[in-house]
Amino acid sequence: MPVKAIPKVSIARNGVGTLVVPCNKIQIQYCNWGGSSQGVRDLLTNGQLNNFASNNKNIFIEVIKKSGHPTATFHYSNKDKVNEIDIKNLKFNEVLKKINEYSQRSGNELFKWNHKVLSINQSTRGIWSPMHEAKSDRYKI
Amino acid sequence: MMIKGLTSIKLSSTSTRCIGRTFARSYQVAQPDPFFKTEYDEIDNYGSYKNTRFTHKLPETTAQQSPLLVALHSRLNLPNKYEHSTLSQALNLIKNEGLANNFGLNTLGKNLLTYYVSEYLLMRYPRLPIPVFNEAINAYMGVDSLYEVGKSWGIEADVTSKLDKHLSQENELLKYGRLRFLEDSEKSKITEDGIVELNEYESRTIQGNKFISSESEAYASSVRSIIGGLYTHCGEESAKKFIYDHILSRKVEFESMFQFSKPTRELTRICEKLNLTEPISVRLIAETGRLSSHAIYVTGVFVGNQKLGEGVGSSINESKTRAVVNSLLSYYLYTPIDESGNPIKLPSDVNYKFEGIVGEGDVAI
Amino acid sequence: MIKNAINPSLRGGFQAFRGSMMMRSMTSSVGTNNIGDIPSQTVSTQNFNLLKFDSNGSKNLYAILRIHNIPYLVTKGDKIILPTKLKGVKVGDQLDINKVTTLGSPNFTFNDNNGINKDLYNLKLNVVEITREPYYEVYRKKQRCRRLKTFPVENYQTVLTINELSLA
Amino acid sequence: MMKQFIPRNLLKSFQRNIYLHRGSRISGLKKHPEEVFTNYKGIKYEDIDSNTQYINEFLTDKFKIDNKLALQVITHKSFANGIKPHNEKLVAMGSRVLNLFLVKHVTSQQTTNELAINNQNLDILGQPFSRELSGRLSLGIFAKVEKLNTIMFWNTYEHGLSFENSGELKVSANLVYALIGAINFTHGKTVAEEFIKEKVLPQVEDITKKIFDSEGKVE
Repeated sequence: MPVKAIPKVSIARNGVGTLVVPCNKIQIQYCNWGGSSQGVRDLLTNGQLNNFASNNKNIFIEVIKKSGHPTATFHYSNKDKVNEIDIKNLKFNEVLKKINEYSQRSGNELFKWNHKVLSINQSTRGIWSPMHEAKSDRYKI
Repeated sequence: MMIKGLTSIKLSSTSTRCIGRTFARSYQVAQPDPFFKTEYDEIDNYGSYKNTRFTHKLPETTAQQSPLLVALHSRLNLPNKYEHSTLSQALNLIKNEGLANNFGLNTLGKNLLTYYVSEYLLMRYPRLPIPVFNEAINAYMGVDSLYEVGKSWGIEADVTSKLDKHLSQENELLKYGRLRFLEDSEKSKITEDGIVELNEYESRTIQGNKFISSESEAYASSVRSIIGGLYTHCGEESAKKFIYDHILSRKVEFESMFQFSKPTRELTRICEKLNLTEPISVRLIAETGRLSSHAIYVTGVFVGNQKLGEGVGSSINESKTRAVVNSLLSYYLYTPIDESGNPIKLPSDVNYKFEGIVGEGDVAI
Repeated sequence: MIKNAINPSLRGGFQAFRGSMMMRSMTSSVGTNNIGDIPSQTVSTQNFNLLKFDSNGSKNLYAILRIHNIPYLVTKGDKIILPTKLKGVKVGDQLDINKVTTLGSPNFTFNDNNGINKDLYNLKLNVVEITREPYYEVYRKKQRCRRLKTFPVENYQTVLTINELSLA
Repeated sequence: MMKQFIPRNLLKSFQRNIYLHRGSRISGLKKHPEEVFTNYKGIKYEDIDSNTQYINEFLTDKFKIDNKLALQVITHKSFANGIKPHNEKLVAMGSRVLNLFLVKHVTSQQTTNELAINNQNLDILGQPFSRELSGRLSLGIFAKVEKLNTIMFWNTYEHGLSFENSGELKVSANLVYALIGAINFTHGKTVAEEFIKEKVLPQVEDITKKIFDSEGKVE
């Protein structure tokens, strides 16, 4: 065999070709009695959550009734990440804002990127090399 | 004429008469899965094949009620024509629970994927050596990558047993949107952290230190089946687009897939194959000086006065080898373009015109 | 305008492999940034084809695009991280960038600081994530006031991917 | 601008003397090309019509391929250590076109199966008969019946063995794949599928039926 092959797995590039939104499931847990769940209860009764659900059909929304402070749990398909947040004592529009915000994330840890562009491609131009200058222009040691 | 099962096939492993001769070395013929009890009227009446073991399709109205299925359908941006029941069937690998399973869809999807991935590679990288070509296909549509794809689509595996579902009062419809590959007995298996018990399928796939888990195979199978389902409902064009969007849009680094054992000899043979009459010479182009603290050499591979490749190294030998390897890579990873500088068309494109090259195969050394 | 960098001599069926070109002279790239010598509209197709051929069917191609007047040098599949939340944009949207100043292949550069004619290239960006930076606090101390003011900061970040980058 | 590098010795004409060996193989000696490029039937490897006549006769004008490509179709990688263009990549293309076509073909027949999805019977998939249609055996015999494999450039350690034991069966099957692949390359997928439907499938179905029929003799 002249050449052997090294097995590789292709690298995912979400957003190239098509985009699959990473957030696939939201669990909203609320209490039917406690005051801290008032916002969530309002959200459920005034139909705003239904609106959100019909606008985001790609997200499976599960509403759980359980005593205690309300929480929202976001499941991301990105490495099975789960993010649970507190939504106690929030007004319904604030809860909706939270849901909107977290459903647009990818599930990655928050990180401040100091590089503006992240690339896994090889550089198009390559690296500058002093060895390729014309011989007369080369620096002599 | 009804033939029960297909066990009566004469062409099995031992002496079969065909073209008047006996096969000394056995020719293995595909065996049917007796589980399905397939029957047919005529062996070549393809429409008449039917699995007689009782299975039924999930009614479309039921499937549309399953929130997980609706979410997956919308997440993948599947056309309305794509039935939810087919999607649910694509996620079912279990054959003995009465619901239609994904065997056929999987086969269909696998063939579609194989064709389109191969076509892409054969046209875009016509000179890839066969081992690398096979590995590249694996990189795009092997179990590991399809598992990742399935995961990224947010497909959930069904891992809770019937009892657990009953106890947690889970909606029965949710089950139809999950990936079903474990039988109930396997679900309730006690597991210990750090210890994996391989089942029959998994122990068959052991290679070195690795095995294909039945979970990843199940995910891969569901991805293939979803593609197969797309073909049945929306035709080949949309299946092709789906494959390009989801599978071929992923990145494979071909440069790092080569392992050369005798690069210089290989290059000589290739030049011979290409009928390059002048001999190869590997020559130094530049150096920082032998006595410099970190010497660097730049070497080129030349045929006549054409440069095939260039390598940089900290010793002359290293730079020579790198130069040869780089010229081999530049040969193998060649991509043809058409006369106006655009990527060439593929055979499955409309208005196809042959503009690329046909790979001429590898040389033996 | 297009400047010739290194004459890409064809090598008996061998195509320039980028690995082998990793180290090469940049002398030729000096002075590629001449501004507005020729308006992009008058670029002859022959010259533009040079870029096309050299990029090997848009395989080795980069573009410098400007968002909020900040340049981003991108290739296909790259992620751009914007330190802002774009208005009226949500995940899954496709963006059309109207200011691309440079298109470049290994040996040639095509540049127009007023923005290259959009008919000459295809560039599509996807919004893949709207997220935030990690939470941190900024303390401000004013003169003659003993209080130390604390400001919570949790800025937005928008992540875009280059879905398509090719020459028309 | 980089300078063109022309070494001095290349300015002179290039010459070398080498002994070319005829007869049995001796390690270290270069074989005479006349011997290497001749197949076991004594046919010379050449880009001439007589070598590709069987392929060209089989293909009508509609599916005509370039003579050079036809020569590549009948050359196996075992011939002359792969130094001549061989059909490895054509096989890769052809086998996939054929498999995809067959899968589409068998599922698209009229059916009453209630498990069919969109009138496509998936129960046939994976059944031995449908799988054997693109199998080595059927296609190898097909090539023999159609005389496609009369002139092939290939090598094996023992040409005297039977059709299947010498590996000719496999090489002939590969030739059929390669032929389909070559049409796919030249004319595109639609034409390649037409070719399979018109020229290959009817015969191959018959052959496969005979294979399954225990007493079937093709010759």
